[in-house]
Amino acid sequence: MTEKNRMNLATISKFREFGLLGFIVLLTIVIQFLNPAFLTLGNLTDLIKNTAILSILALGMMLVLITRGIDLSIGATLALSGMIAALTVSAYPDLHPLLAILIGILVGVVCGVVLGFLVSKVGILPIIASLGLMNAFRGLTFWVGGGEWISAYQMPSSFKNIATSSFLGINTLVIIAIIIFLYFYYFVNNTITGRQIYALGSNPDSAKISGINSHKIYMIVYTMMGGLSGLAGVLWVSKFASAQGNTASGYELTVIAACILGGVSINGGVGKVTGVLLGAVLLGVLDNGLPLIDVSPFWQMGIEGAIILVAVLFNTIVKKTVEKNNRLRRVI
Amino acid sequence: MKKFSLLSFLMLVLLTLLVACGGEETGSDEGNGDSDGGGDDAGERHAIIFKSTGNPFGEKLMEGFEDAITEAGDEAILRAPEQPTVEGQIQIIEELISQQVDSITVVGNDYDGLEPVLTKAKDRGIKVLSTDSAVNGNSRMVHVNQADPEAIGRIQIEAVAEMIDNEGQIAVLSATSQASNQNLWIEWMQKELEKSDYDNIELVEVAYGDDLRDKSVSETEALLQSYPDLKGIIAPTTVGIAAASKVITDKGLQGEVVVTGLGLPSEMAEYIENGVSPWMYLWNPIELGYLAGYTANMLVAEEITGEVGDTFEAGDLGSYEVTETEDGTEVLLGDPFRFDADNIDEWKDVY
Amino acid sequence: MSTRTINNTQEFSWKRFFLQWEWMLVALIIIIFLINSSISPYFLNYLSISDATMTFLDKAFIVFPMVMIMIMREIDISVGSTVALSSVVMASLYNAGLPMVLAIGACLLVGALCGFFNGFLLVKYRQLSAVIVTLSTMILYRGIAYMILEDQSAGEFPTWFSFFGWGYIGSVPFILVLFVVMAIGAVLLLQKTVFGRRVYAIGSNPTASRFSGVKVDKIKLIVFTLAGLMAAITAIFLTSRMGSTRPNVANMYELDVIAMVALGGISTAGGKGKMLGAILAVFVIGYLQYGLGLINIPAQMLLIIIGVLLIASVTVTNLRVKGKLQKKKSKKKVKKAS
Amino acid sequence: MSEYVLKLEGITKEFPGVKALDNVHFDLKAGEIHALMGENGAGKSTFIKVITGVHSPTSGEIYLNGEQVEFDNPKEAQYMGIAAIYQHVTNYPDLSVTENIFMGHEKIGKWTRRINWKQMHADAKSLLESLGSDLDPKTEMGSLSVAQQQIVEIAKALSSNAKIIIMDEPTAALTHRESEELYKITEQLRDDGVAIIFISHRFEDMYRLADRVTVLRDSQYIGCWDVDKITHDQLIVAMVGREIKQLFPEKQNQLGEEVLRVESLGQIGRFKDISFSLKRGEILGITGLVGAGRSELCQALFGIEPYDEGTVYFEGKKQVIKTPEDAIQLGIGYLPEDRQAQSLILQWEISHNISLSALTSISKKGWLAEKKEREIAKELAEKVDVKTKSIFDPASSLSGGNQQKVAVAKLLTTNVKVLIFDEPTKGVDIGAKSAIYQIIVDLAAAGYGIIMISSEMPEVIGLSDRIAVMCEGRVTRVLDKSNATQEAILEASMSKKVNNSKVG
Repeated sequence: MTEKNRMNLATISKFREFGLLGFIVLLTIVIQFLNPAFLTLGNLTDLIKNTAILSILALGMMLVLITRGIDLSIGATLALSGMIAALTVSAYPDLHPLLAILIGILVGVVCGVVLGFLVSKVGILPIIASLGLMNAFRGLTFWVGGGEWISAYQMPSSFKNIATSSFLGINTLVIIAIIIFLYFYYFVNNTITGRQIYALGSNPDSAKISGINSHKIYMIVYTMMGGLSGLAGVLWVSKFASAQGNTASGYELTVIAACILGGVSINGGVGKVTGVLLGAVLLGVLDNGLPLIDVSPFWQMGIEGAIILVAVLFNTIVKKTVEKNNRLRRVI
Repeated sequence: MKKFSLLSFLMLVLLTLLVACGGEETGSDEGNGDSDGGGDDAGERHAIIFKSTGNPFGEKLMEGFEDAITEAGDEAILRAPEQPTVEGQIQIIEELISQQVDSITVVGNDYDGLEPVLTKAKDRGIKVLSTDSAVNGNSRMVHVNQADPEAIGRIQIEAVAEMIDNEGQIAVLSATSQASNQNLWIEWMQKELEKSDYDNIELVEVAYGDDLRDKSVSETEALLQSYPDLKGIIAPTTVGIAAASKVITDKGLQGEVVVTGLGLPSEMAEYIENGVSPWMYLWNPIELGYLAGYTANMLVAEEITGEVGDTFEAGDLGSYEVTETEDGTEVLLGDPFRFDADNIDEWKDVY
Repeated sequence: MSTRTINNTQEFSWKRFFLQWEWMLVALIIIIFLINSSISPYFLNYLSISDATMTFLDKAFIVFPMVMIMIMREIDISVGSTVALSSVVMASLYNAGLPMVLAIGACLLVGALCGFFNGFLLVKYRQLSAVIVTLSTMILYRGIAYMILEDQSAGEFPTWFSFFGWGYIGSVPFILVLFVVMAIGAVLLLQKTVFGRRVYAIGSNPTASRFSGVKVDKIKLIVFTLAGLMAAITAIFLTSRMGSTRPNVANMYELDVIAMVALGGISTAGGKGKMLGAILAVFVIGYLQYGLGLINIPAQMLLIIIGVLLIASVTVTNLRVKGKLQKKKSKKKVKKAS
Repeated sequence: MSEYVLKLEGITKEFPGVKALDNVHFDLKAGEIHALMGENGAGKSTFIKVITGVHSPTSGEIYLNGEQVEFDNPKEAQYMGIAAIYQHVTNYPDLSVTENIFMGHEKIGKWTRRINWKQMHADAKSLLESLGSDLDPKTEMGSLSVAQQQIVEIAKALSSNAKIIIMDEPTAALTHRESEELYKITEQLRDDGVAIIFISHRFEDMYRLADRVTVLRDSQYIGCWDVDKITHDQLIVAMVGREIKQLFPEKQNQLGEEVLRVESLGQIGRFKDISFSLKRGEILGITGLVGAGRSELCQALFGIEPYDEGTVYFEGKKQVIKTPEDAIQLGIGYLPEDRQAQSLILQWEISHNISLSALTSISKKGWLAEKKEREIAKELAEKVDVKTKSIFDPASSLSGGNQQKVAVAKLLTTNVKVLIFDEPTKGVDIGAKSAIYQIIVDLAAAGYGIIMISSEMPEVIGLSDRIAVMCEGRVTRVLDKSNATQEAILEASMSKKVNNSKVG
């Protein structure tokens, strides 16, 4: 009985990821069938490169969601730090690109700390707090940019190279994403803080009894999210060689969608790094593949929405069935 | 109880503060220090509404408008909603009507959507004109057009044909523009392509990048993947052309695929210099704004009425005539300006 | 059993009467009026003040159901998309030859269906949170709107249709009249009916409500459907004001609505707050925005101000709730000791 | 080094409105098992939370090995070697068994600070094995049964190498065999020098294990005795404060015709094949161990989670109950076990609480009839004798017993014929307890059919006309008032399937 039970649960959680993987493969086959240009080295490189920023943000968002929170301000944070980093490099072209990245991260961290403070200390619901900050940060971005864009020619090539250069034949963006992925994998699975994030989301009351400092965890989670948004902001601006006030407007929804597709529960406690990565890849495949097979751009949003809704319902129904089966198997 | 009143008080202070610095901001930020305050006797007041804030093209357009207005000793009000929506523009126009401005110049986010509010403005005796992106003939007295859509469409085909020696596949990367001008240009492009000179040129696809960086990039990549023999991309949109050029640059396809279209010199300087885009076009937004400003002034002074055949002198720009279009009347600024490696340096810092 | 008598008449207390968040909002409105009329000579006249309501009242209809939703500890962020979808459906049907009256009916129906679908998913799958459900449908509904109209606009409505957004009854804007009527209805519904009491019960303690025979699922379904319906009414006014529509209209309306509700003193933890507060908050934000518009403040500053105002008001309400609890605690202790 | 590893002096803990502990003393020697006894609501749980640092006492001193200590948070107490197994399961359903066991004291690499999963899994495995369980430590906690989770909780306490272990009702959800297993482990721990505070309702646990017993009553310290030097009766008097018989009012109920009959009711995985009938004026006690399916049965009768099989006859007619509204419509009222979470809206005024179930009947076409509401609230509040000045006071301002009275008053607003009381005196002080008994008896005399679920045997025996004992989802025995003894109930509530345990 116990053995069976365990098998079942393990299978389910794997099943979700395999299901996702299966869906990606299926989608790939369909797209490939309709347009053979899909599975080419060049296109796959593009796909991975374009998914890099999304997956970086999705990993951060995963932690936020695990603590039963949400962060809608990341698009604005991304724009703000990208804008400030771009302004800095355009004023000081000799600045080392690493420093530019650091500036971006720093701005992001400050934004994250503000949100973390509002959520953990003041006790505002994350969705409200981040909505408010989203407005404020977006306004700030327009303000510091003075309505202007920072364009390619104003950026030193060292800065633009962050996104275009490669190391060992792999694009830097992808390398950064991989490093962050590996770090997160280690962080959430093998460090105490990482596990405490899950514990807090799984049962906030027990967490208190276990002596977990929930304020600290919220601060860490939102600060990390902010830092990652800041990093993503620099990468974004470097990649597109342009910083605008409305950069990544509404991007937070895509990020949250990637998490949800990846099986992160908004009720907290559940979410796997690999799942989130798959979720981001799925969206990447859709973004890359739909134009290739001539799907009207106006249908993309609807298709994306439908897929997300189906994924959410599918997760819930599977979970419900498993619970019922478990109960059925109990002998009275 | 004490805490409650204290907090209420704090909140009031905060609010007052916000309002106060809000007022201050207007003065310094937009460089239109003379726009706030002021009563009726400070001369006429002319307002311009762009599509959304934080757009360099719009900033320059409004700058030109302001120049024309202040030259005439009047006051310019520069507005833009935060998002490029009709709702935002309607609200701003209502606010301007309440302020009893003398003229409203609008860069429409929608061809028809502003008709009711602009009609209300006209009914209250406000002169209404549009520029850059038109609103329909009923809602405006005159449209100040950058260039003839036909010319814009045809010139881009001519350019790309010259760049690829009249042979090969080309694609268009458009926005999903709210204003109809994009589609009009593309229509003219297709008409131009019917000419026998272009028999060897094939327009393979019109893709839409939504004026979003990430989307434009993936659309460009999809074009390159789907059509390995693609020779040229026409992007009649500022975000699209820069995104497409960036992709070509990053993929090292300089010389193999050319990009042209309509772009901001500042955004495109890099790619004109590196040869991805040998040249591209745009009109001068400062001059466009300037002309719009002059036209607004003329309308308010009742020297013109927006009827066909009206003529006026627009400062340094010379003389202009109101002409007829399919829907309403317009003033045409001139042909689009060509930006290439020779002149891009002097323009990239301008806008 | 016992001879103890328990008091069931409550003495009127001025202190309690004035110690309500709503007075704070009234004060805010007065202050905004004072500031507005001092910074702009164009504010303080009847035409400005009444025309201003036309610019901000359209989305305010969604405030009524959103108050109930947030009192029930839920949230609906799909309302903006619902507005877009129902507006697009109405315009496309009319352009396809349907009489305008029927098109308006279809608009209301689509809105109600959108809301009902949200509610249905929430009730059917209790584990799902409202954030997730309405986030998905937010993308979906707008996606469908895009599928219908692509990048086209639709419109050319009959002239009488513009009455909704632009018409006056006497010299009062029609939208204001309708809003006031509905506001009175909403206040009565939430404060004076069994239905309203049950909404509060659900928000305060969903389990206890269910155990007390309150039809939690049914009420949730009704309120979410109402949210969709009100979004459709917003769509009618908005479309009427624009004379045509596009799939991208009403972008981020949910944010504005939630901001109004939060400023209205509705506690995000559920069960607290009054309809009247949210209605007053509509005018606070509306006139604040309008006043700042009259001095031509840049849009980015407006963004920052609204964002900060939202957070500040929620902070104050949060602290207020905490403060009240503490007050109660200390009072209890005294009682116990004596 | 003091003789006592743990000593508490004059501990007082006040919560808003409640004095949860009042000048309590306690001491604990190394290598002893010290039973802490007292009724529900006597303050035991709070007392544990004070020891483990979850609450800090309002006044009083704690000495650990003779040195005064103060715990600001549970971590500090844990660090000092104090571990607790709480009565309410406090685990992380989404995390693995291993993580639940080691939460707060994970094994990490010395330099890398990396969690050593391999070792943790192995340690968890051996810990569980030492408890006689072959659970896979990688299993998700949420998928385990309550009994299995309890075992993990015990393993968790053991894992921290604690010198002092507090067990709060550890045997409540365990089968006989598992309890035996636990006794052995507990004794072994004691022999290893660990001091154990053992809290239990079950006298047999205490007699079997404890060396000394401390009794709390009504938040106060009553006394501490060697287990072999106090008689059973004396102990009960210490716990209850008077002879039990005085607690229960005289019953004058007369049984009328049958009002409710259920036949082979079942709910998948919860209970099965339940049949009984209830007459007007009758009090049917349902007892059994926690997890035996008592609450689930009654919640099914009330339509909260509908039953899957079987039939319900109400006043002779076959009825289907799917929702609480159905039940209320029929005339069944339910007083939930956890009044704060399931019955009352604490921040609401008393009158609104009372009227909640009956809003439809005290309204005119959907409009609230506030005057009528106030009258009804006053009448009922007086009827059940709520100790308050005004019906406008919030329910949170009342003591536990008075809150319970409000919950009862709420049931009486609707036109009910059958009342189900789920642990009606849980967490209620002794005075209120007898008042609630009085109410129950009066209601029975007034002709209501009453089903009362209770874990407290004296209560069940003292009030019921008949007693149904449940065990593992089935009714194992129905006892008449005449043959209802503690022993008989206990025997019927123990699992017979000793060798076919579902755990392990």
